[in-house]
Parts: sequence; C-alpha cells; structure tokens
Amino acid sequence: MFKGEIEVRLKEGVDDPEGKNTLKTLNLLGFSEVRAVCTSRKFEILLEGRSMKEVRERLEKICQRLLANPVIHEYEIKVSKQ
Amino acid sequence: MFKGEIEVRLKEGVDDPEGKNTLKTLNLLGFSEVRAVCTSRKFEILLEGRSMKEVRERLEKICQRLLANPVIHEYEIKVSKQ
Amino acid sequence: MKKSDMRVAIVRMEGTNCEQELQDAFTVLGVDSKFVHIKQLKELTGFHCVVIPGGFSAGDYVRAGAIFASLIKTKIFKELKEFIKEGYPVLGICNGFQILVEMGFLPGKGRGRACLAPNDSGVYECRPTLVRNENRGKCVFTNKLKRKEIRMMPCAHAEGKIILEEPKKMLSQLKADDQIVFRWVDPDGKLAGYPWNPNGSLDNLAGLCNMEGNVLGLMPHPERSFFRWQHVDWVRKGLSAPGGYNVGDGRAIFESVIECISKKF
Amino acid sequence: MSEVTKELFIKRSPDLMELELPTATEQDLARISRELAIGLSVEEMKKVQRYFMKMRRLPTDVEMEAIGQAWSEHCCYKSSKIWLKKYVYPIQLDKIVAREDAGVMEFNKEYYLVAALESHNHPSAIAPYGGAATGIGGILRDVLCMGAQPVALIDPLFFGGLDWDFEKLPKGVKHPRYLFRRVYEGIRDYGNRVGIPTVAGQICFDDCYLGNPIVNVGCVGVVKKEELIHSYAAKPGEIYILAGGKTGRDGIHGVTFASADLDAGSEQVAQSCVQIGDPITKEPLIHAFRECVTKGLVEGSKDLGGGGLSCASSELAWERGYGAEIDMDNVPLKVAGLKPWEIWVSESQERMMLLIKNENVEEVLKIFESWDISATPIGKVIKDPVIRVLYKNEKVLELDLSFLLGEPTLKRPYETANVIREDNSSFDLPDLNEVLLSVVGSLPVASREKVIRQYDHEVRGKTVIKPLQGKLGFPTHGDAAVVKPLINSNNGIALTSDVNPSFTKLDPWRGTLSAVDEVCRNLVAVGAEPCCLADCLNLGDPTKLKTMGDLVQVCKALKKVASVLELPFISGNVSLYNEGLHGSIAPTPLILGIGRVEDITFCTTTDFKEREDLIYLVGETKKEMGGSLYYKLLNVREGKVPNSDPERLKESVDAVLEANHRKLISAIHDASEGGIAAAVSEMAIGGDLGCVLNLEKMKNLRCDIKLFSESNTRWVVEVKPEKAKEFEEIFEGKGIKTTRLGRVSGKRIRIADRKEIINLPIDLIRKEWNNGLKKWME
Ligand SMILES: Nc1ncnc2c1ncn2[C@@H]1O[C@H](COP(=O)(O)OP(=O)(O)O)[C@@H](O)[C@H]1O
Ligand SMILES: [Mg+2]
Repeated sequence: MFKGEIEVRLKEGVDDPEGKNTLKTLNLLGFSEVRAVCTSRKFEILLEGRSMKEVRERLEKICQRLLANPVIHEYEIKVSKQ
Repeated sequence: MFKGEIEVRLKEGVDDPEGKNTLKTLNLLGFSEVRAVCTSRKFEILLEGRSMKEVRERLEKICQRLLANPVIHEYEIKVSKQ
Repeated sequence: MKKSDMRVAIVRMEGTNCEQELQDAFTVLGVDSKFVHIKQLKELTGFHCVVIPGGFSAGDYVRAGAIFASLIKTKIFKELKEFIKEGYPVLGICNGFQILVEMGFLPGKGRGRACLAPNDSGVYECRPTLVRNENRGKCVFTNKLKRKEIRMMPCAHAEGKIILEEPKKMLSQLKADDQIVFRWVDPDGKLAGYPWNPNGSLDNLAGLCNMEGNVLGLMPHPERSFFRWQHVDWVRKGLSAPGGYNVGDGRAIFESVIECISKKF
Repeated sequence: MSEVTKELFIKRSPDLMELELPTATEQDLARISRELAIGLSVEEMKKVQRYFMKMRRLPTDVEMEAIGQAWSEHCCYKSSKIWLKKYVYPIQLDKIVAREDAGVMEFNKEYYLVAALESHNHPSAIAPYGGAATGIGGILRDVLCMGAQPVALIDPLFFGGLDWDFEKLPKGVKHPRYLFRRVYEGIRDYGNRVGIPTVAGQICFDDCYLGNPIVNVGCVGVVKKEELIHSYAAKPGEIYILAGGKTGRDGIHGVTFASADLDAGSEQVAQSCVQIGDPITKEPLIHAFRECVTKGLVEGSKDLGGGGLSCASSELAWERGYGAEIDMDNVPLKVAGLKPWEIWVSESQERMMLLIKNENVEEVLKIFESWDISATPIGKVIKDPVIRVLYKNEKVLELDLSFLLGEPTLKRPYETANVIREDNSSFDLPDLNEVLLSVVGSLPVASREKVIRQYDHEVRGKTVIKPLQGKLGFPTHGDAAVVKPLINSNNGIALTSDVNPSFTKLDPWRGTLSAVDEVCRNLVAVGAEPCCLADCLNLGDPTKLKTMGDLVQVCKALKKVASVLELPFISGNVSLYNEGLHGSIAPTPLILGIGRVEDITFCTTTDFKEREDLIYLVGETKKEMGGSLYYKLLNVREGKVPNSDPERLKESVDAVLEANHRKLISAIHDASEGGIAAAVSEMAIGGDLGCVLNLEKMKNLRCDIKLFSESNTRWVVEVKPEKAKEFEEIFEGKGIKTTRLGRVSGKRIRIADRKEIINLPIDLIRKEWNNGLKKWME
C-alpha cells in the first residue's frame, strides 16, 4: 500500500478570495502583524500499486482528472510506502 | 518576516464527507486502486515577529481564535524564517 | 411592553443574506427591526432581541460562522453576554446557529463544547425538512408550539451536523435540562435518516437552546416558512392553515419570541 | 516577441509603447494584432492605420488594446448585428422601456422588471469553476446597474456526453464530467454566497459540446420606476466613480478570448483571461449600490464586464454623444506594476462604474465606506465626444468615440443548410415498459434533484413555485419557477429556459420555433402570462458559411414566432466561435422566458393531486420524431423535427391561461422530451399517484409514437370531473384539440391502446428517474 500526499494550490497571480478574507479577519482580530494568507488543500490518498513510479503516475493522473485545473492550480505530489 | 504553515485537519473519528466523496468519484473514474482519501486545509501565513518562538505563539493563537475548532480539528504549525 | 415599542437587532456582515426575509417576518407581525452591521455594532441598549441571520458570513471561508463569531468576540462579546444574562432573547438561524455555537453561547457555559460539522452528504442541502418540537417549556421561542408538534421549516446549509465533544454525557445533560428544542423527523414523525435528517446530525438534533432558554440556535429556516405559500406543497393543500390564511409553519417562532418580550419586559 | 515585430514597438516611457503603424506592411499588421492578442483582422488593422495617419501620430499600446476590445465580436457583435437589428430588436419595441446592460419592462404600476442573459462559455471551458461563478457575478451586475434588486438567477448548461472515453480526449480538453461538476459547484458556491436564489435552469448533454461547454446565465430583478438607472451619462461634469473590487491582471483579454476558437494551446494563453469572482465583495456591493440608488444619488451606471474600464467608460459617455476624461492613477490596484494598458482592459471581477453629480460624490463615497467597499472617483464626463486617459500625468490614450465605438459590422457570407423532413423508418414495436424506464432514466429526462438541491433556490424567501414540487418527500420537476418579488403584492415572475439541441442540430428553423414554443408552454403551465423573452445565441465559427446560415435562420425564426406572440426580446447575447471536438456545436439559441403572474395564488404545479381526476391531453400529436429521445434511444436516425405553428401556439396559450384563471386545472405539465409518457411519469412521481390511460382516441398513429412523439404545443392536464365540461368548452371554442386520456388512479402507470402497453409501479419509475443523472455525480 502507498500513501500519496497531494497539495493543490492556486498559482501565483490567481486571486484567492478565501486567503484574502482570512487576512482581513486576522487583521481585524488584532493580528496586525499578519501580512498575507494563502490557502491550499491537501489530499492524503491511500492506494495500491506495484512501484513508487507507477503510483506517482497514477497520482499525477488523479490530479489532472479531478483534483486540479492546470490553468489556475499547481500541485505537488509526495509518495511514500506504507 | 516569518512564514507559518498551518495544516488544519479533522480529528480521527470525525467524518470527512469531502474525502469520502472524492474517494467515490475516483473509484468511479476508474481509479479502483484508491482505498481511502482524507482532506485537509493548509494556510500559509506571512507575518512579522521578533523570534521563532514569539511567532509560533501567535500562530498558535490564530489557530485557536480562528482557524481550527477544537471539537473536530487538530492542527500542526511549522514556522520558518523568510 | 407593547409590540410597537419593541426593537429587534438583525446583525449582519458581508455574506449574511437571509436578513430581508427575517425583517419581513417581524414587520408583518408589527415589530420594528433594524439591520446593524457588525462594524457599527457598539452597544445593544435599546434592543430587546438580537437575531443573527443565515447566509455565508464572510463567505464561510475557513469554517462556517468562524469569522463572524470571532469578530463578535472581539467587538461586543461582553455586551452580548450581559444582554443574554438579562434575559433578552437571542436567535441564531442556520449560519447564526453556527456562530452562536462557535462563540460558546450554545450549548452554554459549563456544558461542554459542540460544533456544526460538514453535512454527511458533503454538499449543500436546500430542501424542505420537518422538525419536531422537543422542548418541554424552557425555550422562549417555542411557547406557541405544542409539545411534539411537527413543523415544516426548510434547510439550506452545507455545515449543519451537530457534533458534541462528549456525546453521551452531553446529550443526557441537554435532555435533562430541556435544552433540546428541535429534532429532524420524517412525515410520520419518526427520527429518520437522510434526507429527513439532512446533515447526519447526532440524535437528529436540529435546534438547541441555552440553560436559561433565551438563546436558540437552529439549522432550519423558520423565516422561509413564515407564509403558507413558501411551503413546497401549498398548491396541493391550499393556503388556509391552522393559524389562519397563509400562515406558515415557521411563523410561531417569531410570535413566540414577541410574546415572550411583551410579557417579560 | 519576434525580432521583426520588435522593431515596430517603440518604447515611449517605462510603461508605454508606441507602434510604428504608418510604415507597417500587411504582414506587420497581422503580426501586431497577433502579438498584442487583440484579435483584429488585417482589414480592421488597416482601418486603425488610416485613423492614426490622419491623426499624424503613432498609436500607444493602450489605444491598440482599447480598439481591440471595442471591436471584438463579444463587445460589438460585428457578425450578428445586422441580423439582430433586422429581425430581433424591432419586435414589439414599444413594450421595452430600456435595453441596455439589462432589459427593462413594465412589471406592475410601481415597478419595472429587469432581466439580462449572457454566456460564459469560453472561460468555463478552461476554468469551469471560476468561469461559471464569474458568469453569475457578471449577470448580477448587469441587473444591479439598472438600479434593480436582483431576485432570481437561472442557469442553462450544456455539456458533452458524460460517458465519453477519458482516453479519447486530446490534451488540454477537460472531460464533461469534470466540467459539469465544476460548473455547478461554481454556480452553487457563488450564487449561494451572494444570496440570490438560483430557481431554474437546464442541463443538457450532447457530444457536440465536447471541449466547448455552453454556460449561459440569466438574472431578473425589480426596480421601482423612479429608481431606474440608465447606462449612460446624462450631463457633462458627472463624475465617474469606480466601485467594488480592485483591478488586477486577472481577466485580461477576456473578450478577445471569447471571440476565438479554443484549441489545445488555449490553456496556457488563457491563464490571464481567467477571472476569479469574489461573492463576498459582491454581496455588500449590492447593498451599497442599492443604498445609493434608493437615496437618489446615482445618475448612470454600468458594470465592468467585457473590455473592463475601457468599454465601461467609453460606452457610458458615448451613448448620449459625450466624452470622458479618466485619470488612471486613481484606479485601486491589486498588485503594483500593472502596465497602463493592463489596467485599461483588465476584466477583474466585482467592479461597477457609477456616474455621480459632483455634489453627491462625498455621500456616495461614505456609503461605500460603511460597507467596506472601495470606491474611487477616477474621471468625469466631458462635452467633446472623445475619450482621454491620463496615467502619471501623461496622456496615454485619446480616441474619437465615433471611431472607437463606431460599430464595425460585417456582412459575412452564409449558406442555408439543407434539412431533412422525411421519415421512412420502419422498425418493430419494442417492449414499451422497458422503453419507458429508459426514457425516465435517460439524461435528458432524469431527475435534476441532486443539482437543484445544491443551489439555494429559496434564499430571500420569495420562491413560491419551486423547481422541485409535489407532495412532501416526493419531489418532481416543475415547468417554471415563480418568485413573488414584492412583499405587498401578489404579482409574480415566472422563469424558464429552453432549447433542444437535438432539434436545432437537424433543423435550426424548427428547432428555434420549438424552443420558443416550449418556453411558452412552461410559462402558462404555472399560470404565467408570457411577457418577454431573452435569447442567447450560441453558435460556432462565423467564418463558416453554415454557422452564419444557421444564425440567420435562427433570427428569422425568432422574428416569426415572437411577432405573432407579441413578445419582445428584452435582452440577449451572441456567443460565437463555439467549436468543440466534433467541430461547430449545434446552433444553440437558448431562450429565456419570463412570464408575469397576476396573482400567485392561481399558480399550478405538475404533480397529480387526487384520485379519479380526469387526465387530458391538450394539442395535437404527430409523427414528428426527428431528434426525439425515443428515436435516439432506438438509434433511429430519421424523422422530421416537430414544427410549431405560432398562431396555434398563441391560441393554445390563451386557452390554457383562461382555464387557469377559472381554476379548472389541478395539475399540468407540458409534453417535451420523452413525450406524454415522460410528462405523465413526472406528474405521477410528484403526486405519488398513478393513472389509467387509454390512447385509442389519439388517432392514426402507432402507439409508441403516441407515447413518445415530441410534437409541440401540448400539455397533459389534470381536471376535476365536475369541471370537465367547462374545461373542454374553453378549448373547443378556440378550435384546440383536447383528448380525454384517462384518470388519476392507484400507484401504477397503466396505459392501453386497444391492449395494455404500459403497466409499471410508480416506485420503479421514480427509482429510474432518480438515478439517471445522480449515478454520474457520485
Ligand atoms: N441576441 C440578442 N437578442 C436580443 N438582445 C441582444 C442580443 N444580443 C445582444 N443583445 C442586447 O444588446 C445589448 C448589448 O449586449 P452586450 O454587449 O452583451 O451587453 P453587456 O456587455 O452590457 O452585458 C444588450 O442590451 C443585450 O441585451
Ligand atoms: Mg454588462
């Protein structure tokens, strides 16, 4: 069994309303030292496979098909054996 | 300037409907080797501060005040100097 | 107090979006209400009831209600606490419920903590739902409802599943102290699963009040069944209703609180 | 930038380029247009060249960009304008109060109704979530800028087949399942957050949309008559105030992008065109703007959509022949370092332009401030019809508005395609029980519940006829949704949208007539009198003869039917260059129908109400099976597309409305995809009541055709036995056929035509119907 950790985040230059609103709130809450907030999403995926290489390729496909949109997202994949 | 990376995730035992839905979809899309999906959320925070220690304490507060709900969430904080 | 002297504060910020229909409800019943933006809210004197409407305060980013709750906490927490202590009613609908729970007003001090987690379905659920009045008389928002009476109040939320930190213990406390106000039921009045329990809430909980009964939080929207023509099946059943022509199931909540204010203050 | 082109660009200051246009050859002109990505043809570039030679100076890059935006298909309708002007715009013109960013009509004595309809196809193809979300954002602003309170949204969507093989998709093309999911999620997350209910829509699947989904969005609102705001400057001296979101690099070249074919390279190019909506800026923007309107502080207004600041400031001024002077230094920016041309044409979301009298500026700024929304004066209206833009004390643009907005039009060549109107098919009668189950479980008919429930269709508490209706716990589809926008009036607005691409693909003429027919059927079914239409003409590449031929056919058909029905087109949009994997999409003239309900307590729904009530069919059934669901399921590729006779439609509409006013209708559903079989099934599902029908009185057709024909102008109606006579007389009096088919009964659908042909429990039908689409959405 393998574990894939995928982080999907917005590319630089793409607006992040969630980050923007969180920043605004933190400042209002008195955390005036906070300068920027970016949000991203992580998926931890347990999956079967024969090799790290094969699993990585499958995870790559999973990102392309479902989890990320190359136009606005970038993603990072880490694979480990369980 | 410091960078805090905060990962907020559901505690074990708390349902993760988003993870469950993603798992179902992946299976349907033909990724039958996928066994489990957990999701979590990451906040990257840029902030000023005098020391790693102080910054960590502030981030701890930020989690308690806003980013996490102790009933369902656990979180992890990483700090680095920028 | 006369109805014409009552003033209701409807608290809002960017993203609250059920406030107009809420105001309409009070207006129809002859009670004056005022929208107050959380930015401008400095004191509660002059108000006799505070309502936090549904919607997506601050986009519900981070977590439903989290941002609104922490803003109230920094801005007017003490005043609101005092207000509640004096016995004035406070109502949180949907997002408002999430906010009251986030702030700790529900289930209340010394009661353990609760949370409104994402629906089991994982998605937003906008549907007609039924709730049964479980309250034995403590809650000031349901005194116009009969015990065990079933009412239609639609739900519309993505995070409404009530989770208790220590489920067993807290549940029996809540029961013992008459803090349970509404449970989701099916048309036969049974505690059914999805979709009648739209979010998978523990023990079908849909609404809770505090120990004193003057703070109510509920996931369904009584303002969306204030009139009979808001019911999904009014064309089948007609507009005459037990309470009168075009009276919807949710109206009793507003009538109850108005009656409570007029008696108490 | 290539070496050759580089020489044509001259740096005038760190932020500004000038172009060596006078000496440019045809090749150079083409290259410049390409490098700047402004999408102008060589002909158009020559026109620009001549203008600047006359001016005796070189154009700046800001000017070139502004012209590129203004002359894009999206902004100036150059390919479609002559046809719209000839056929569509003149219909019932006197009923229209204004046709600007949104259209305006009378609603009741005190209020106007405001509506707008637009496409968001290309952005949604590459960034479905953001694309669909900003589509809603944009249409809300269109309605808002007329001063109106938006009250309902409607979202018609078209995707490729959900079962398309992943491996057969070229790189960069997204799978329909991904697109479908991300699009409705985008609509959900934006619409729910801004708190305007999404009450109606349409989801259609056809492989012609592979690689190019159609995402249209409509919005209606209401405004007190005296609060109507126009999209033009009334007087020189009025101050331009830019309100809402900040300006950034997102959404640059959106309109030129919308006017180009999508191809594999689009993903890269497109990144900057993608706009991200922020509903949590929009929601308070609505409140703040409305507050300014109700206080009478706004003279004119326009939303910033396609073409950004450039289009909004120019068009506001030019409409009444004035000009504008804008100082770009004051435009609030998201990030530093934007070039002036980027600021000028950025399509960043959540921005509105207001025209305010000098003495009111302060108060307006205060109102926005109290809502935490940025608002900044950036210029003023001037008398001369010129637009002048300053940046860091430098004039970066000065153009005659008559040149910039002079409406370039093209009369493109076209060819009318042949249509087949024959049916020589012959096949054995299949097992109709099985067919009925496949029909109700098929994508065109199956339940949309899983999507509809994710949209908040009840926020504002004014949705009196909901998209899902029926007995509690037994939801079924309605024909149109009705909102009751005003607390003190029982007047309602009914909304629906239709077009069946299976029809328009085979026969654009009849397909278009059918779309309007269906819209009217749906409106009168809830008890609404059709009062106006809006159209979004989604078609392929206009340089193709066939596409232009289709466009002309569509416009002519709209004129024919709308003139008879006396329905004006209050708003509309043309989206061209929709080219999918299989070439041009089917011509998709999406029709939005808006009806007026005098008293919402007269509204009717589709669910069967009571046992022993009679069931009628209104209208005539013919063997018009081209593009029908039944033929598609059986793989029969013949048949003519159903025709629609506008005169008969009008008579029928009046008759159904009369029956409604006399309260003779217990339930009613129009017959469309899947014919009366599908209609009856949905009526049974929602009432949890079955029926017994006999089709013998429908003459001269085989029983399967009777069941599944999609002939237009038909309804299935439930009528109380004691009202049967009065009901029949109304239709008889107008020469419209009614056929008594049977009665409401039991928990099964039983249909006979001499012998029994259908006998199924409703629970089974409901199960298939519930799963048909849902199974693709897990
Ligand atoms: N096919 C059409 N039918 C009717 N009106 C149309 C059509 N296409 C465009 N219009 C109208 O032309 C005007 C300009 O359209 P458009 O530039 O898309 O508006 P905006 O960009 O302000 O939303 C609008 O009033 C629009 O409703
Ligand atoms: Mg516009």
